[in-house]
Amino acid sequence: MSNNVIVERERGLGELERRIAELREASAAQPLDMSTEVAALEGRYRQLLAELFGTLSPWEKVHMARHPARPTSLDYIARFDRFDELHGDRHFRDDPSIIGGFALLRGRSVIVIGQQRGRDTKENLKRNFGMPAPEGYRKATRLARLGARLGLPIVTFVDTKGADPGITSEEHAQSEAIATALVAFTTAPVPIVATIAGEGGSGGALAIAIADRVLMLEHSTYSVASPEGCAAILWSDAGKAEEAAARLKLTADDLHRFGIVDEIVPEPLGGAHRDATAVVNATLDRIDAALSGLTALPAARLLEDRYQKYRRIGQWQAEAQEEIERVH
Amino acid sequence: MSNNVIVERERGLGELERRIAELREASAAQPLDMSTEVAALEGRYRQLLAELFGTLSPWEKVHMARHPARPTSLDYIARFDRFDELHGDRHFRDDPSIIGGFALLRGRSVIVIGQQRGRDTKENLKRNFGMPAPEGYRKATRLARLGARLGLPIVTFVDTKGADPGITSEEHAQSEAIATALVAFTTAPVPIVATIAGEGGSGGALAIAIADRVLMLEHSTYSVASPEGCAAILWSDAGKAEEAAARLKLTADDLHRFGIVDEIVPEPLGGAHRDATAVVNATLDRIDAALSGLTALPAARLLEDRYQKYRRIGQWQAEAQEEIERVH
Amino acid sequence: MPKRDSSLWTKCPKCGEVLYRRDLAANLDVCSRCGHHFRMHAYDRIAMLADGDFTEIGDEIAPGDPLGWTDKKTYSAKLASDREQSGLNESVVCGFATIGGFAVALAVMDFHFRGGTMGRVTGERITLLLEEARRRKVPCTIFAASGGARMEEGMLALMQMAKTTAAVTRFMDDGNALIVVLTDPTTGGVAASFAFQADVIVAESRAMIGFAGRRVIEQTIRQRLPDQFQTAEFLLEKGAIDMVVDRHNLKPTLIRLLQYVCHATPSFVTLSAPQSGAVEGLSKGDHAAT
Amino acid sequence: MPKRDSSLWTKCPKCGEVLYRRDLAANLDVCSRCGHHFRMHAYDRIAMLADGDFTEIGDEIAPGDPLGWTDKKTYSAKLASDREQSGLNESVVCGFATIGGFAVALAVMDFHFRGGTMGRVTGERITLLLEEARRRKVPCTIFAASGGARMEEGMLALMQMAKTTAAVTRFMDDGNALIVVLTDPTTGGVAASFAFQADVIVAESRAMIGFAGRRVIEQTIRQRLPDQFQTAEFLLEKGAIDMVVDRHNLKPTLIRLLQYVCHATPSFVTLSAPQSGAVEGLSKGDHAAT
Ligand SMILES: [Zn+2]
Ligand SMILES: [Zn+2]
Repeated sequence: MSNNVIVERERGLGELERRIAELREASAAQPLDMSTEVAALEGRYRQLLAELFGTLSPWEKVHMARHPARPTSLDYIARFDRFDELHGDRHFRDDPSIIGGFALLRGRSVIVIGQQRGRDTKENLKRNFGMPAPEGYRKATRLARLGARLGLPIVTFVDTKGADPGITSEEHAQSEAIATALVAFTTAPVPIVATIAGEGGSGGALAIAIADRVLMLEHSTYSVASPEGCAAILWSDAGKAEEAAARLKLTADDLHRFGIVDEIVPEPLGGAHRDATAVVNATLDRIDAALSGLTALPAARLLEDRYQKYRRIGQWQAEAQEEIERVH
Repeated sequence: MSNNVIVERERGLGELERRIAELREASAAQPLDMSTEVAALEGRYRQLLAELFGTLSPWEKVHMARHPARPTSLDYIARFDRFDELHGDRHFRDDPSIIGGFALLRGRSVIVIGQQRGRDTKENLKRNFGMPAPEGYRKATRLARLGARLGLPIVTFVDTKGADPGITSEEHAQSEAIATALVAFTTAPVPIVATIAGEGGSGGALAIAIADRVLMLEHSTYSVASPEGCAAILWSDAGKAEEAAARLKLTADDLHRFGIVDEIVPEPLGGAHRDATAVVNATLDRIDAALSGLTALPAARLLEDRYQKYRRIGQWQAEAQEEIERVH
Repeated sequence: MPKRDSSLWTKCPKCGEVLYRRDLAANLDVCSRCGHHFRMHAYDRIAMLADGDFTEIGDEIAPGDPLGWTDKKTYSAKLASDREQSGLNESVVCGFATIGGFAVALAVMDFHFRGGTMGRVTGERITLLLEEARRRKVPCTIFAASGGARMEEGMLALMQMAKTTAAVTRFMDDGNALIVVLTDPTTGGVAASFAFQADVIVAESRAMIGFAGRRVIEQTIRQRLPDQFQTAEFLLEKGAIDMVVDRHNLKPTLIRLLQYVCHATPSFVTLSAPQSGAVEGLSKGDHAAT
Repeated sequence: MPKRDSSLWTKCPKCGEVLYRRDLAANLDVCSRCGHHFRMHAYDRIAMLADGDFTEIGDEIAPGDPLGWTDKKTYSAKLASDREQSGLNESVVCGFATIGGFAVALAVMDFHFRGGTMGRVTGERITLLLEEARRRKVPCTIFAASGGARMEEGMLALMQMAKTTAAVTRFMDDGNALIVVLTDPTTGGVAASFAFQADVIVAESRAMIGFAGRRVIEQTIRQRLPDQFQTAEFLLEKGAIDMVVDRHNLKPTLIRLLQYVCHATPSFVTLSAPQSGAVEGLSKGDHAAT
């Protein structure tokens, strides 16, 4: 049994899919017309799909964002025209939980950086479940500075539970690594487009998500802390994660309303992994469109706009305050 | 027996010093006038001093530069008006073989950085015999950038056999650490004055010695490789170090002639440690004077002059070539 | 001044010594027996540091409830209770003062308000301070103390890392100096933003400093961490911070650092600051009287 | 072209295979049995890389004998003998070429001349190349191969680290790209200057790369180092370099990197470069024909 509620639901659907496929096959092989039965099953299937995934609660989105089949950063990067990975922090280690390098996107040279979780257990061990160590953030910083130096736009994909909370990471100054990455992304005089592709967990996510334009997949989450972490911190009870998920306002809609996310990329019913190619391509189209707009701006304007964008978030103004409160 | 030829010679002198002191004491305690004997011994002492140290061969200077009592970076820094040490590379470790921080020199705020060997065995173990690891160079880079950012002049003291040649240092990218330090010192838009205080060993010394003005103590050495290393590399025989020392042109005079050193700080007969206070103060006076001249220049001029200074060294020009060869 | 626990006696959490509150305050909230540094209240800290007046800014900005948060209590009720107990209306106090004669922008976080967590208003006040310090061309000193970003403000709290970073970079790009003092505890989103973006990072003795909290790490690795882990002294050894300073030496140290970054010549110091001699001779308790 | 050892056969130092020289050259000096990368001669390397013409600069500058060095032989005699055997008059060949249609400044070091050590002229040529590349606003690619700074030129050799660093920083500050390829071996003063100052650091498979030489480290620690230590693959794992590339993939990789740093749009590539398709389809031996 999976502990992912979405995967659990898909189990029954998979059974139905198999039955439809069998019936179709049987129908093709036999003279008997079974199209009515097939149609009925298909109708039932669509109905179930809508019931199961038509509306997702924040907690369900948390699980959707963590779905093992959800497109990862490398799945996006694979659909760039080309990618040449650059490795290492130049000091200590190459952290596989952050990947990055040069890429061509719709013919445009860019620096691409993404958090990378594993797509199976073995890869997850290698990639530390997508939780970067300081060396990963230092690699990201180095690559962001490379883009800044050479005038290449920066494209990032966020998909992490958070920064690695291990002993070595603390010993290697995780705080400093993230703080310095924030500076690198804040000051790079080139267009930056970030996409919250999966789970956007805390400062470890934000470290590569400061951008001129932030896209977010419809069922991704982006949160000040994981729901489990939030529940543990506030109520000393990680079991209350579902309640925390509901309170944290971690969905794309919430964050779009707060002005933290600029654009929501729709997903098919049942999540991005049900039509990964289409979702990935649509996302890349939107990244490309955003870059086209941003590259038209002079660097000074870009930096000023970026400053004001982050300056505004949570800024205290009577009107803004009222407006935010009106929402509730 | 010390393996330092200068220390060996001083042993006999020390004996003589003790005898003179005893005789003086005896003379004071007794009615007998022994001033003639004292004067004779003192004459002999001065004569010996001149014989032993009047002219030093390159090999003797190598040993003088390594003399355990020779003033170290901290001995210079102790005579600044004030020093507040700053620690660490912000990533991994605080390397005690490079020390640095804020200091006031003759009332001027500066960043000071120096290689620090131990003054006894215990301290030498802690300070890795003054051979910096990558973390040491990264600390130096960070401090040089701090000076650059805040507009504080940079004062450095060179005293190292060379960069640490250990496994961990290679694993932590010693080459990158030195290469990046070179960039930091080359580009800092503030006055830099470097002093070759003891042994200036190879790239590990140069890493903190790119400067607008380079001072060198009369009996310090500054070399492309240690004489032992040079002999081992060229002749697979470290025993030929003395010969290598003679060939390498590693003395202050040689380097002044080549334009690598701008100014030679004289030492008393027998070496800096025989009157450390005076030598240190004289050095600080010269550093102060150099800074006074350099701080008058606008940053662009400073950087252009620095560029041309290093651009010229070893530049191929018929005249320069001839001139250099005429020397021999 | 804030209304606070007014009992006469308090117990040192480290050594168990029962301390007379007035003595403790006179000793800068340091246990006279074991040297334990109590977590200071922001205004006590300011009194200890500032030469005289402190001009607060941003104090009129108070936190709302952007997420409409309720658990056992509403967020508004939690804020009200923290206000009551700490005398503060947010986790940071910002303003301008002189320290040793040097004009500085000063931000002091306070663990007694929501565990020093960073909410929208925390970030906003620090940003306003940095913007004003940039206009005035004065150095900025921030005393960090924080459990991280504040849960009850969700992503709006997390984004304060981005906002303060933006303000820090503009401030520093103009050549202004940022000195941060890490106090117990400094973790999470505060550690991973302005705290580790400073020119000089000082830590108060024995302060706990890290990105992940101790409990989180212990749960992850399923073993107990050594006591020394994540202390200021540990970080110094690991090269993460510039120096560890005992609270009694903090003001003199800060003044010396300000002298360096302000390029103060001795004449300037003699003319306008309370002199290096006075600074170095400063004895315990002197500050508390300020 | 240089006069060199003209025997028909050579033995692979790694696997012992006896190789026919012409086959070896056609295979880019890579052993067909074990994949051992022989140390290439500079002009062979250039022929492998350049689309066509290579315009050399700085070749008129030849090393003198600034220190008047003599040991078993005079330095001048050593230089003459190296000239004879390598066909080069210094350890680096510099010039301009196009690679995949991209105009680049190209410096290739050669271990066969004084062990690739950096003397005054080595530094001077690289500096001239960077200065001219900066004027032309073209990227620079340096193939490093070096035993470090050259003993026989003493401190004048060491100062080439400073000189080339100055040239690199000016070149890069203008936004020009520096791509360095580390080949076997890259150590000492070359590793610790321009080699590790590049935007992109590529290493050829199995190349030995380090600051200190293997022997020096073994003498210091008094134990044998593992074979893997200081190899390109080891450095990749340690995060020091960007990628390890087999010699046969080097030209296509370089072209791709040049496309990125030149912001080449597909139309540009189609118009003026020998197309990405051709590049990726490039087969072994194609280069040797250049
Ligand atoms: Zn106590
Ligand atoms: Zn072979």
